[in-house]
Amino acid sequence: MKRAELWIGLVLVAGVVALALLSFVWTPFNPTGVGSAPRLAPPGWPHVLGTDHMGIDTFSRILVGARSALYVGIIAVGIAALVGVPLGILAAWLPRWGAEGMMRAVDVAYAFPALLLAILLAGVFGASTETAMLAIGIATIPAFIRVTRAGALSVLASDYVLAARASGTPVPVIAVRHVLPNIAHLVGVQASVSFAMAILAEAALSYLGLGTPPTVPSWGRMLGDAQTYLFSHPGQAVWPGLAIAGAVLGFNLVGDGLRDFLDPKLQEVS
Amino acid sequence: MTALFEVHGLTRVYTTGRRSVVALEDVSLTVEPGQRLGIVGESGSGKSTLVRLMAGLDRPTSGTVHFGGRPVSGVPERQLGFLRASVQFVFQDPRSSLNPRMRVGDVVAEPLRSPLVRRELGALDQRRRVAEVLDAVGLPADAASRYPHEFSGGQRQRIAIARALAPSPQVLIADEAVSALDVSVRAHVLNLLMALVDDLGLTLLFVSHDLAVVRHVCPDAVVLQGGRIVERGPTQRLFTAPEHPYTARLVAAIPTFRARS
Amino acid sequence: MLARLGIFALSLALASVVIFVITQALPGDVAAVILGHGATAEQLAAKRAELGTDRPFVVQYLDWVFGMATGDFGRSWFSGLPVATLIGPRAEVTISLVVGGLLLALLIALPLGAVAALKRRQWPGFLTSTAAQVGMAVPAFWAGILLVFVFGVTLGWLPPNGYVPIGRDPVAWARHLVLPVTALGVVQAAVLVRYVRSAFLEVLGEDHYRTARSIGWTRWRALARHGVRNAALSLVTVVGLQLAAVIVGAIVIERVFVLPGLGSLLLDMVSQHDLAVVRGIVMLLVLAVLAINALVDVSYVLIDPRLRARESS
Amino acid sequence: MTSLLQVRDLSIAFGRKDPVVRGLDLDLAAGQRLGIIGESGSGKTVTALAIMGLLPDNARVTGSIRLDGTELVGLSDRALSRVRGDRMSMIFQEPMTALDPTMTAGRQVAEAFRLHRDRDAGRARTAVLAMLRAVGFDDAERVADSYPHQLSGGQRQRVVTAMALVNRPGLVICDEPTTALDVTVQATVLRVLDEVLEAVGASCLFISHDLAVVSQLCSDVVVMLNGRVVERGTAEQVFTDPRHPYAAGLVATARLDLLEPGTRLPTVADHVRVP
Repeated sequence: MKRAELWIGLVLVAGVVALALLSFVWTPFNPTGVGSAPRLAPPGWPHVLGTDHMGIDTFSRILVGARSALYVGIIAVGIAALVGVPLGILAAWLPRWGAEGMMRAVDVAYAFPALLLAILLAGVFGASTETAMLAIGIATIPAFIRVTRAGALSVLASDYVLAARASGTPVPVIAVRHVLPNIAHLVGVQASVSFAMAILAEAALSYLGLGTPPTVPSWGRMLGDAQTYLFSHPGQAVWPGLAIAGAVLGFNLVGDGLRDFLDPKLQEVS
Repeated sequence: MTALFEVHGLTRVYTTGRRSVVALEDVSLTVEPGQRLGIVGESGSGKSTLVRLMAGLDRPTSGTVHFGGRPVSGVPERQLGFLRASVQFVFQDPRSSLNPRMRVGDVVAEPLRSPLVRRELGALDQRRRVAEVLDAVGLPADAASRYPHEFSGGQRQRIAIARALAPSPQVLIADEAVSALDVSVRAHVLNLLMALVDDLGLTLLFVSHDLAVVRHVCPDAVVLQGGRIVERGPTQRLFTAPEHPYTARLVAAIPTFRARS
Repeated sequence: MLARLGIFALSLALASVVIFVITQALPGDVAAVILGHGATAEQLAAKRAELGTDRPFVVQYLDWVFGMATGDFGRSWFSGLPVATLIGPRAEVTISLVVGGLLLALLIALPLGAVAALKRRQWPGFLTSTAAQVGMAVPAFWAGILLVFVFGVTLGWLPPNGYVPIGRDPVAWARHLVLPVTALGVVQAAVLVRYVRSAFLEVLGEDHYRTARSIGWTRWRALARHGVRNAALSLVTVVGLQLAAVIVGAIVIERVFVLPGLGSLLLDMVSQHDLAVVRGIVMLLVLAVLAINALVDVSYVLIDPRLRARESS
Repeated sequence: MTSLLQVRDLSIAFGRKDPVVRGLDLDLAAGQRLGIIGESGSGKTVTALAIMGLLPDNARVTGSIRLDGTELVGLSDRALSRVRGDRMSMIFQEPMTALDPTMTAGRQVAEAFRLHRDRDAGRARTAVLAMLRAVGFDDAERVADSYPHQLSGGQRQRVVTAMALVNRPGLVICDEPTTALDVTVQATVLRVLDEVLEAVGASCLFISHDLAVVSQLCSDVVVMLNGRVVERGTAEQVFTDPRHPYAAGLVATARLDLLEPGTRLPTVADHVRVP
């Protein structure tokens, strides 16, 4: 069952990545600007998924939307991991009072979920993809600190680290040789789950008009536009939602599959 | 001949929040080169704390440790090269003593790559040394390229012993080294340990809760209770004529064979 | 117990500093933000005096914090109205949404999570896990839009948007909240089901669950008598952590269903860059989360006797 | 002599993996104590869990287990749970986690009593206190009102023993009950177990890897290797004149007391090629 989850997840993620890469090279119609096609056309030929209220081909916008979703995800998770993992290892190494202080700060950070921080920053710097990425990235740092610290603590408590210390192996070498390889799978799982959450947050932000600007196609904004025409042309509200759900499901399944596939200690519970 | 280890008034108190636990209290002992000393005690008696303080892996609350006449406690890590090269450990749990993500060859060679140890030993062919010690513990040379999860509990303890022998130490500290092994495997590992200690003239500190095993492996022993040494002497005498009531209770508690009707 | 209060106060202070710095220091000269770039030096100086931004930063911060302690959340930069009066009536909307969403999520997640754990290898287990995976992937606002289309537009059973205060007409209040609470609750339920499942799985693996089975309890009775209380420990933490996500979900849902709550006010104020109101709302939301988490910590002590001993000693 | 417990051709396998226990036969008369000796992976714990019906649901159990004439294999969980704690009970290896940390010790022992004997709280309390005294607690009231984290490992194991015996079951299965305890505490718990089993007249399946511990409590013994019984007999005969090479090897390595200190230890391999 777990192996199937990983495969379905990888297929979905590969699909989203493929769409994003394709959009750099080719899209059936011009994804931005005012379309020449009829407005709000139903799915059919040549507009496979129909057109939006400005006559722009929906499928083309979905393609480019994949690109901005992945772009935000990569940068946000990148920020969170690059800051969170080292801090997590540091928190594991610090003496009790040091770690206690840090983890209290992490608890406070949990009260600022990605979306709230993004809304706050949008208020100060104005809505843009960059503020969204920065906010989502910063808000995800605590999750990485928590996961890394827990993993690092169990590694540091192991006998092989004690043996390394008994041979005088320096601390940084222990961190690189023993801690990192043994928590890599935990960070990998957290990265894919955080990627899914980043896509959701970006979609919500764009829907609220606080994420990617109107000039850049984004799934969330497409849903926002589709809602205004929900009464007359409901079809437009389906495709972007499916795209978001598909991408998020993909990354979550990869995360779950990784967690069980790479972590041999997870035996079957009686 | 000066003693190898000199321990005076060693005390270690662990404090968490308002509560503090006395793990070790005013322990003094000496270990002669080549001696095989048993350190016996039940859980919480302080035996592991003692050997970790002696190996400079933990800081004592008070008291001193000297190795080969040189101070160990309170000395900064970078000056402990002399200790790191000559004192090596074998731990209890075969599942946790080897890094699962490292090949066995790298695991065994790790002590040789420590800058402190390298300064003491000077240049040496690490690959050859690894092959030598793997052979000494009865493992095939190709074991070096495999990962720990491919080996049984007993084989993993042999790898841990090989790692300890790699920098050709003077002292081997076995901290409950056979307690987690099945009875049939335990005999093999004990025989290996005893043979190596004899052939290489090592000093052995054998920590265990199992008095019967200590009696077999160590001519002398100290008995620890609640962080204090309550008795010391030839292990045989501890069995036949224990002076301290706790030792007597320990010996009497060992289950003996009894034919029930 | 005192230590917990101290930690709560400290966390609150830390959060307030972060919020104040973001909304007061980062924008630079607040007066310029309000008056726009056409303003003359005199007008700017007058506005700064009026807002007190000519005083040292720390004094402004303390003024804001002590003001809040007495219920004065400061004044809107543009309308000059006290933030408190803006927030007051809208709090009811957001509270109804958040509490409703969380309750619905728990109502769905607790039983389903237990089933997913106990019937792990049979079809109910697979079905629940798969449904939870899909449920987590659906953005709450998309669920909202689809619900509006199906129940609001096509079937017309429920009002597609709008809000009626509970005081005026409880039935209409309820009818208006059904769709938004469902949209928020179902998605959160999907997240919670997985935590509930792993919490119960953990309990099923505990030795004392097996002891309960060995003295004669069936699987369900053993879980009910010994599982629930131990699982509650980890579940209570999860609810604390998820609360922030539910509140943020509510902000988005308010926009989907055009509910006049703190969320939509926050979004309007953000687009107008009225950061005085924004920080008031955000502070309130963060206060709610930290307060609930503090209560979670306290409830830990009530559930787990081991902690009770440490607290009193 | 009708046997209390009759196990015939018991085989147990998990999922698609090959069986962990193959064609096992066991007989236990009323009041008799049978030691099951084996190392990790021999199938001894799985056998015990099969008898109690506590195996995970991906376990495939074939063969017959009859307790007092009732066939347990294939019985529904509801029907089996009426037998558990009443006619057979079990003591597990790890005392530190065997009790529910959020409930007092007394209440957990009372649960077993009220489930099968008498719902009345007052009478349950009396029975619990009597049982706690029987397992060696002079301060039974204090122990009954304590939470598990306030008790030591040895005390917790005696509370679990009280739970297992309060309903005076016909069969008590002990799975390495003293392995996790210090040797001085083990001696007390074994003595208490011996006395209480005697008092209740219960028969006992005592599982352990430690031959000496088994010899303290059991009159008869079987040795298991890779899911099969390879040696069977009275404790006296198996420990002094084992026939099967593996059993002989186990006995040789266990009798450290017969050896000259410092000499090479006999190993199981000396007696047999362990497959």
